[in-house]
Amino acid sequence: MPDATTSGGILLVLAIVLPVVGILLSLIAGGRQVERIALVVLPSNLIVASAIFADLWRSGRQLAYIVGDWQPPLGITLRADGLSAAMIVTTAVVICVIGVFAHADFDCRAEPFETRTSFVFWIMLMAIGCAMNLIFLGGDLFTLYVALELLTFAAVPLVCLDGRAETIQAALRYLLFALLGSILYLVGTALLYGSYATLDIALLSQRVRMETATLVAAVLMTVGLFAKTALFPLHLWLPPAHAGAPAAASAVLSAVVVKGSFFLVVRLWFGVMPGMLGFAGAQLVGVLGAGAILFGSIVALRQNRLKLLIAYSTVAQIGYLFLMFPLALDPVSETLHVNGALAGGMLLAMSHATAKAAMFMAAGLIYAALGHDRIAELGGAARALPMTVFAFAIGGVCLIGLPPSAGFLAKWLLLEEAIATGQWPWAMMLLVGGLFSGAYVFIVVSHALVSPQEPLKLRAAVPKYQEAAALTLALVSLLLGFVAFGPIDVLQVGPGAAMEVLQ
Amino acid sequence: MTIATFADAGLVLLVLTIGASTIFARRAFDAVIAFVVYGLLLAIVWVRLSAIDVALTEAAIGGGMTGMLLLGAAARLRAVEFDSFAAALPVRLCAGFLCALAAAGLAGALLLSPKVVLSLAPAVMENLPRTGLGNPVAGVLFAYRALDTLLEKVVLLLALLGVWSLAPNQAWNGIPGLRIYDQPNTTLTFLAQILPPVGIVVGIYMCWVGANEPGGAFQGGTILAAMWLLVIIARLADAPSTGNTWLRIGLVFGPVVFLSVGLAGLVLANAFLAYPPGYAKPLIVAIEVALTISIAAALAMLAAGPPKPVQQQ
Amino acid sequence: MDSFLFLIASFILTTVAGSLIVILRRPAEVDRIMAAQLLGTGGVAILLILATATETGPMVDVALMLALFAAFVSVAFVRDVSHPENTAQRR
Amino acid sequence: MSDATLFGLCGAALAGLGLYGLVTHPEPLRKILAFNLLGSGVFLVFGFVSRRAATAGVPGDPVPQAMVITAIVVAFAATALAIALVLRLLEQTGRATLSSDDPASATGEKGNS
Amino acid sequence: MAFARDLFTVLALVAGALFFLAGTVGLIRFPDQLTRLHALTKVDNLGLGLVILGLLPQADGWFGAFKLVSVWLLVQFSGAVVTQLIAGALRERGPCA
Repeated sequence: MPDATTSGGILLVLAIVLPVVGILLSLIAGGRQVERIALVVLPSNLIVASAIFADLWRSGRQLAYIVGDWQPPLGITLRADGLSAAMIVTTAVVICVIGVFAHADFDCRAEPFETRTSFVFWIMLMAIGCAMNLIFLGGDLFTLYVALELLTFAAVPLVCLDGRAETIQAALRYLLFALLGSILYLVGTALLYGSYATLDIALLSQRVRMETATLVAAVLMTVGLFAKTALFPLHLWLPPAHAGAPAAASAVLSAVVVKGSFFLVVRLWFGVMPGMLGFAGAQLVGVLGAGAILFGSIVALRQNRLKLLIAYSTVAQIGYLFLMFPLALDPVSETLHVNGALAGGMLLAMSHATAKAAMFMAAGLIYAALGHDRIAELGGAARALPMTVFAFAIGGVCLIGLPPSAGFLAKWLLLEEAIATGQWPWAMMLLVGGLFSGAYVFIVVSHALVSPQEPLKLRAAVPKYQEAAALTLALVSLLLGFVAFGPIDVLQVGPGAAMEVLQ
Repeated sequence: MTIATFADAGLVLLVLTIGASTIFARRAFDAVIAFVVYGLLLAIVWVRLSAIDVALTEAAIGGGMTGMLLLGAAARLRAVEFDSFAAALPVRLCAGFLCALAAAGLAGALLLSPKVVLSLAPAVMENLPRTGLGNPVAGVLFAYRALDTLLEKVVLLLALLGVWSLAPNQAWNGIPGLRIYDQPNTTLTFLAQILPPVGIVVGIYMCWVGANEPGGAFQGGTILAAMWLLVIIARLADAPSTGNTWLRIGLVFGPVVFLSVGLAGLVLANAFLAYPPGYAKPLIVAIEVALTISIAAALAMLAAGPPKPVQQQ
Repeated sequence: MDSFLFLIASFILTTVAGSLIVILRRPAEVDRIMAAQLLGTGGVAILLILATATETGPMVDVALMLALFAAFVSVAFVRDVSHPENTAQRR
Repeated sequence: MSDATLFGLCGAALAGLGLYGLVTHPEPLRKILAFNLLGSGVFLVFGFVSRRAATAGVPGDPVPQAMVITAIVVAFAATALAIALVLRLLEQTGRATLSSDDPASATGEKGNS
Repeated sequence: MAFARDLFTVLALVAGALFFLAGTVGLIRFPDQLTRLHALTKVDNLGLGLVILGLLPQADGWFGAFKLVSVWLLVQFSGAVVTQLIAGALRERGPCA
């Protein structure tokens, strides 16, 4: 059954072309235009993303666009199913708000108009938007490889934007991990193409058989993507890279960038080869996730710097995302199927994206105001920066998974599935992880609430709109818990690209 | 064809030996030179695999440009080369075992891959007349999978911006710190006067035949980049500042033309990146020419490195 | 004729391979860059012979490329070897 | 054994070698070299896939070849970026290692947000 | 006619291959670097020259022959210049072990 370009298909092209136009224009226009271009492109990107979402919701079927009018397997198709639509809107919102937040740090209005940091930041922010859209929409595994590389090359310079030696070291380590990840992914595509003569996800899902080559390909690709997602034990690069970057960059790296490779893992297993993972494989992925939760949380508890604590919490939260694999496995047929666990996992990813961005922004503001981010000396911060600390706390609530946040709903969905399939250890893990998150969020907030002996001296005033930006994302994360009663149905549209409406 | 098989086996053995010596050489510099030789050998391997387009790219980029880049880095790092405190033996043994396992898995996957060979080659050839091209690889790059090619150009630009971003703040929009020949040298000047015209002719030829025969924008652009670097190294011309308007325009020219043609396809043909019937070939040639310029600029600047602060002398 | 051409190509490959392996074990850097140069020339010869044997014209272009870039790398090498930073600490 | 298989196995071996170097070498420059070796091994796997599909009139499947060309260019860009990072590190610290100091140092006192 | 042409090719290629052998033996056996460079130039000049000469009669039309000759010229030229450069670098640094 050949695909056909659907009515809203052009939106998918727009989602990719728009940021590319922004990047190219910025390179020529340079100077003070760069920020203006970005501040036009990012909201437009949000509009396009919302339009994709709306179209999908209204029609209840996935969007598709056949690029260059060449049908797959020869050509490339862009597709938006429920998962991509939900993720694309979330990242567009996060990136857009980060753009607002970053206005203070990467301002292009004063002389000299074109500074190194602002020029690089704005272009890379648009590039990350482009790469993420492509990851969500790409229907071809090699196109997704290009998207992964786009993401890597956009993310690495952000890590060492302020040019200190430690951050350059962190960037180099990140780059090497990311390159290893993409090359492993690439060899998987070679093997898959060799076996099935197509890399189109929909076609592959019909053709894959249980074979040595396919299995090797799947393992290599998954390991590569794990390295890029920083899943325990391949997480070593993440904390220094995310904690050393400027606040806006940390936010986009931690909230958005790691979700790219995570999404590809989901695509690969749920979309391309749902029957390949098997019981043992799913349990193994779950164990790695649990390891990440335990390790990340314990190390986070021992940090004395706020930004590092948040970075290690990212390591732990990434672990959560992988708990959905054992829970989504149908115990009878041993295939991954679209159920509450998948919806819960994706919702968790969305919730983490918004909450973590808010927390990194809040940490950046605290750093800017106090001149340090030592947790033990945060006393008085809540009085000086009430909105910021509030944003941090709300973000924390979402990580812990307290009602009514999206984190709560997500964990509820996962728990439900765990109980339904009788997988008690994973249910325990979900609860334990929540307790850990509660502990480290509590440590920070309680320190911030303490009144210091001497009145706190602020090193710099923090613009209100930056605080508002952080709070906005935190509230989005919180309110996602309500809105999600709608989008959860959307998540099921054209699950995994494979089971298109076949009539 | 038994001789050919023997020769191929010998070639493989040689490639493996040289490849191993890039890993196991004691000094970094030795490893880099082994890698240059390795890159040139791989070009022959690709010829034996009947992938001439790839052989051209590998000779130009894998051996030539990467080699030049690594040689420069190894020379600068030589001063601080630390006594290879390699990982402890158990760690190496463990890593060796795992890597051997990975290689064996890969080899097993190749040997056990399905006996019925599926391929897109027939589909590529069948549709090639619609693009007007004679070179199937160009057909894949610029028609069937044009989106990948376009976005890969963006990747190249991002990488370049990443390299530039490593400049010190005050050096932004300065001159790249490519190491040039330290004193005037008549022999080198002579080479840099004679070789570039030849190279430019070859580069344009490469780009031009790309539509019908192996070659194209990548290979042509790489030659042009190498010639530009040669001229800079021989001090016949300065590298442009990274803020230079012409440089910036040159860098985005190819992607802009590519994207514009792609968007025009929305109106003139019936899809993004589709070519109007009958005009496919001239449009693709135009894109290739524009891309050649951009690729040349991007590769040369990538090799030239981040801008350096101006030195008072 | 074709088998003869393959034979000659294999012969050249063998001689080049032999000297490559010897040269790449020498301590001096200059010897090593001669290896690159030698492979440039030997590779060109092999490719040209193969091009004739298999009647694939474009293979000549690969030979051309090989020659061009072998020279290019040698220039980069000489630049690095004769840089003051390196001549200062000669062996 | 066909020629394609021979070169494919060569690719697998090179990938293994490169992976080993990438994991065990402490020097970043050697890691970058090893990455390039790993990459070229992977490209040879594409070469195997392409060549295996050769039929009368078509010497190999052009699709994997086009992918390799794309990937070679990307690998070069990655190498250039990595080397620029190494040299910048050398400029700033006088050495170029990845030896992990305490990651806490990555959030030093100055220059943040 | 065809026989004479092939015979010429065979003879020239064998001679060329022998020069390759001689050149590489020199590269391995000669005691110092300058003489080794000399051996290298012999390979460039005569080895490749004879090979190309032998291939010319088999060339694919005039353009094919032209390409062969231009490859030879390119290798000649760049080989000569690069050898000069290496020799210059050697002189500067003094012979090294």
